[in-house]
Amino acid sequence: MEIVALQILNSLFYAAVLFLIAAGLSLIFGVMGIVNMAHGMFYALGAYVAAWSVGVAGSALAPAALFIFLPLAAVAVGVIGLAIESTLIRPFYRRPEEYQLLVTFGLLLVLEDVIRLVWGGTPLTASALVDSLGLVQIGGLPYPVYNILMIGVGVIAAAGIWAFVYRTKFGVLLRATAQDRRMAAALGIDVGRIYVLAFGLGCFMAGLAGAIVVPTQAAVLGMGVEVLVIAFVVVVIGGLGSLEGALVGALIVSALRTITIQFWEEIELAALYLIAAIVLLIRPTGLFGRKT
Amino acid sequence: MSLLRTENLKKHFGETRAVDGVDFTVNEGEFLSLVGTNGAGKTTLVNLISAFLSPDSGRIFVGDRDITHASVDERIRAGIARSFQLVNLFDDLSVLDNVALSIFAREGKTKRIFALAERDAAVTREALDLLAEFGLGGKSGARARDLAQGERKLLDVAVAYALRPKLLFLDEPTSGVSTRDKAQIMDTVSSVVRGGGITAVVIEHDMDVVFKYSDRVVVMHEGRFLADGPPDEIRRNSDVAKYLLGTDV
Amino acid sequence: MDKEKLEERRGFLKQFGATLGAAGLGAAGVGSAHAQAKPKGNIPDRPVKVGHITFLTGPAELLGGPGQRGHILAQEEINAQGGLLGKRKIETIFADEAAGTDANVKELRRMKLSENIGLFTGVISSGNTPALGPVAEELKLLTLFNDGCTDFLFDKAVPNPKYTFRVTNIQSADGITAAIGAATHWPKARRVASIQPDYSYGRNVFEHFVLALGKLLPGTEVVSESWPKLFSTDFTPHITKILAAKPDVLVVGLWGGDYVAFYKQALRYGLFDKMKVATTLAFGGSPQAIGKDHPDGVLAGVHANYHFLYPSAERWPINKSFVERYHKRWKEYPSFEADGAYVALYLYKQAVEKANQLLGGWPEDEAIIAMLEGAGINSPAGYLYIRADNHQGYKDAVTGLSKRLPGYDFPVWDPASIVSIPIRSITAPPNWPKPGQGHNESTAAADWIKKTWPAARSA
Amino acid sequence: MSRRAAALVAGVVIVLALVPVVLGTYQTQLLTYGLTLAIAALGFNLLLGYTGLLSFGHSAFLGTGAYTVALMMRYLGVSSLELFILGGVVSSAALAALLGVVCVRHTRIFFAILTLALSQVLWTLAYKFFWITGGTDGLRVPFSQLTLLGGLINFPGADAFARFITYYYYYVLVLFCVCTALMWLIVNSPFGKTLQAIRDNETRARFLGVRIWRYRWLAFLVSGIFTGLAGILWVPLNGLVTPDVLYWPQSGKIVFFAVLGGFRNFAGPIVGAVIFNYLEVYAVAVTQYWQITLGVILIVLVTFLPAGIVGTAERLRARLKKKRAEQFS
Repeated sequence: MEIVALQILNSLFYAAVLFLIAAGLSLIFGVMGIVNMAHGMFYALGAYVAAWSVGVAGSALAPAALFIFLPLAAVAVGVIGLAIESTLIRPFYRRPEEYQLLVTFGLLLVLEDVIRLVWGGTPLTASALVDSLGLVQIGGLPYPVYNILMIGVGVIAAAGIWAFVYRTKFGVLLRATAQDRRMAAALGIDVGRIYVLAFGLGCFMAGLAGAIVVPTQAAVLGMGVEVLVIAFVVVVIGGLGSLEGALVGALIVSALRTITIQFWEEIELAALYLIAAIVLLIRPTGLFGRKT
Repeated sequence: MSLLRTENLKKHFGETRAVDGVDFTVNEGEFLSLVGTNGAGKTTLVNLISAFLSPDSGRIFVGDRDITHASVDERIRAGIARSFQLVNLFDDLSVLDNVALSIFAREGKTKRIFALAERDAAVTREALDLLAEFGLGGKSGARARDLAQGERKLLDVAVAYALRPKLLFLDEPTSGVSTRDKAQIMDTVSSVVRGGGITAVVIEHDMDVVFKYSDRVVVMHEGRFLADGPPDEIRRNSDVAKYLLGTDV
Repeated sequence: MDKEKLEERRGFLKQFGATLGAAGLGAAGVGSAHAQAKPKGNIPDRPVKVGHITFLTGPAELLGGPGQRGHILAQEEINAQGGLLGKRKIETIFADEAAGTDANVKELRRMKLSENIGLFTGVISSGNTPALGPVAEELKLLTLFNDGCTDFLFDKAVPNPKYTFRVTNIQSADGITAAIGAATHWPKARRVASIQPDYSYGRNVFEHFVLALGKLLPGTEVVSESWPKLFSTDFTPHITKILAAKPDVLVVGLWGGDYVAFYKQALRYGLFDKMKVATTLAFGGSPQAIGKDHPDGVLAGVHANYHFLYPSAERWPINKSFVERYHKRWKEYPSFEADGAYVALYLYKQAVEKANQLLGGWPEDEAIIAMLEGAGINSPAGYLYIRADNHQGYKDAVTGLSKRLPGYDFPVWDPASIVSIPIRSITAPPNWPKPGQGHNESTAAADWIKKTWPAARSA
Repeated sequence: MSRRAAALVAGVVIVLALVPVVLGTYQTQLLTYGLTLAIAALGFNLLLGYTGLLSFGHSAFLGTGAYTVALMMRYLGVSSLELFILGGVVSSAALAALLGVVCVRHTRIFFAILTLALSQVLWTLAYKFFWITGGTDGLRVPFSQLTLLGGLINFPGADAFARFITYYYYYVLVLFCVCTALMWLIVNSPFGKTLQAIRDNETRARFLGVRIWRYRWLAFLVSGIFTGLAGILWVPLNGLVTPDVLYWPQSGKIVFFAVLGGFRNFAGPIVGAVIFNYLEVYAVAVTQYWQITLGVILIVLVTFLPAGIVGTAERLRARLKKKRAEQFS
């Protein structure tokens, strides 16, 4: 029984991470119509920056104080995103999709090596954060408080993004631009500004995902490529460009993964891709995607 | 006898009744103009007949065959072709290929995969002749996107015409071109179409053009037929004057 | 651990001629600048080009980096002595194994056909040696793999090697060594759970561990299997699944970043308190990759090859001086990959010198190969010998229990717990039928164990 | 085809035919890789360049061709390359026909992601069903067990590799020429023109009575067969097939070919594939930072040379012509 509880928590934690990544991916696609192949690398960057800064400051600061580095890492990644959008991505908005896909694919290759140049091959960890919060007993089994906290963060993030997109003035502009670029421009919206902010926000979310994951796992080379295809599966199921979709997709994928691991491991990966393919077949725009 | 007939054809977009119970008849061999203010429902009517849209209710007949639910290609085989108001060409293909494609499609040759298109002498000749008729003979090698607006308009018509339909719908063949080009385009189109013995329905705004070229004029207003008759009769029709020409009698 | 338990376990190990907490015998060996016999004949002084493909990028850089550094150390030492036979300096071309099997094959051909290398070394992935071995043979390129240890290489891919050799113990030794270690320290274990990276290495470990343990301990059963994808970092669902199965012992074939992520998560889920854990590669990556939070009492494998603290300094000075030189050069402790790459080059040097003593001048490849077949060398890891029949290197397999000792900011082996097994006791003897020759086991070793090991008498 | 173009082609073929004589084994085998990849690029570009569909799952066909060969060798003891080609073409055609039905109902990014997802299903199968596919160990396809021209040519003995490469190069070269000619015919056939029409203007094509998705499906099929053939010819060179060949970055490489050479251009992908092959080999050889190298090249390419190498070259030529014309007039 307690095992079930644990598995549910596991899959919720994983879902929270997936949601942050996929929502960023979806936001960028929804607003600028770009499928960002390099999105996974921003997740990896978040993990590395967080682990590295925690490692550096670890001795100086109290564990509790180290938590500040998680949001800071995410912000740093967001800023990197802003820089990349305004230099590399911007020229591609009016270009065909294949070019947008390829420039981000190139970016993926570059960032993978950049991370290695900066941090080398040895995995970075930040487990101090998890330890500082200790464990709770769930039916006699220990479970890290940190994970539960981060599930909470995921929920808050989801709510925050929702409120941001549907309740703020900027959100209105964002959706207007997503609906119709030309119309938005005609209405005097500074589309360029919207784009750069959307991209930055997307990267921030991916970075946050990496930052909250790294204390429970480790920052390793290749983690960005690893997560990308899964994030694709999530947004495909949920619907490209839809935040609700990213949420539901993340929950479905993480649950599916946990269940297959528990009961029928051989099909874990195949199941994910098949589900994605099937959804695309029945609803090409995903469960929540709007018609394009 | 009637070539095309619609019965009580309806298409509503929410509140707007684009086509609201139209009984439309086109007779063999006539050059018919469909006129009306913007939003009168002209283009919607053509879209319904050409299967670009499907009607809410009503029926469409070619001869005595019901084609209300027929697919696009079925209607084309039934002899209905159309051009588009906003020019709709294969921009990266040559002018010749644009027309040749219609001919290949007409003759069911588009599935030929192991034969050079340009080696099909019959098709090429027909295409070149056609372009000559439309006064595009000199441009056959150019890419469609490199043509002038007037030429593009003509090519758009030519592509539809090359299907050799029984009934050809031309959606504003002269929109967006200079008055001089208008005359030239309409001269060409009407002479070719009449010469080919093809029935044509032209959507047109410019009443001078309409009165000059048509055998029959149908006036639409708010999704219904307001008037239907030969040009002189329409010219005298006061409603038409009121709604269309905006001049009170 | 208390005296009589220790004795009991030593007794158990006798059947393998294996030892607990001690081994090794002094000898001169690699790296030590002992007097060389003067080279005979005239030696050209142009350099010898050597190719080395290993993981320089990606998650496996954790293994490849030390390998590259071990190679460079040996190269620098040999060149400092004037080069091979005192005349020929070693020039190495490195390439990244992470470029993929296809690219590695192309690169190996380039190294030989375009750069004209005289020796090829390196290669870590057990997916790549079966691809590169045959290529080396077809190129007639003398090759000393330092890992890529799958049995598949000499069992199937290159059944009759001429040019290809390998200096590390074969893969099947990993699972068997872990099994013997587990049976030694936890004789009561019966319920077995497993978590392995989902590729050939993981499956090899699982198969041989279960097979061997079944022979060693009566009535063992597998109660849970987990196969996470290689290079994934979230193991929590697997860990929970394992907890649910309530095993006595868990066998872990994860390595590098995967293992780091795994043990940190397992720690928080209290996994280490609920079962014994036997790993094949916990200390196999770079030793310092494992943090202070790693629990004691885990059977920490080193790919059945080498850990820098064993053989111990007093018993085996060769190792002591190697570790010192390596640490001085790279500010880190050597891994088994470092040892493998380092020894490969010295093995070549030794063969070249022997051949030169016999024939004079710079020896033909055939002569060097003849000297390599059956060759033995005192390596940091102990005595290493190359079997003539399959060109496979053999050295005592070793493992031990993790312990946090003063002097290191990462866990090492509890000296008293180290199990050292003569490799001949856990691998099929020369000319044992290979898979497909009268049996269809996945490896010769598996067939040999099934046919020759006595079944455990139920206690 | 103009006389000048014909002469150019003839020249290229002659030069290619001389390669083994002039350049020796290493360069020859490198170019053999290039030519096989070029066949894959040809197939891929029928979809991207001529039908306007970006597939991010063409590794599926490369892999199917390769694995068919390996499985036939392993389980049926086949050794004749002609039989491999037969089997491989059939299997990749079957796969393409199947995936085609699913994929061509969508376009643009959805098509790309759908092909990606489905190709990854294949990857997991090759990866997980190791008792059949050998998993990550893969399956061996040693050239020593290969025979060409129905057993007339085989490769025993000492200098087998050099001999193999020479013969195999000419074998591949012939097939490459056949494939190129065939593809040139296809893209200039009424069918090919129809594809381009669909690419340029789907709506109008429909109003010529063309049933769009049938043509897309057929294009998908042909494309898959070409890429499958490339996989068949590639595997004896590599000597081994592993799931890598099915993994999605492999598809990324194929897209790279087309963009490098220029996909709005018949010769573009061919040139792109050959050049990419050299690019990769030398990037891996000279630097451990090959990823960053390829990445930067790709970014620079799509940013500044969207028409690709061949496309840009042609534009320059056209501009020069124009200049000259102006001078003379």
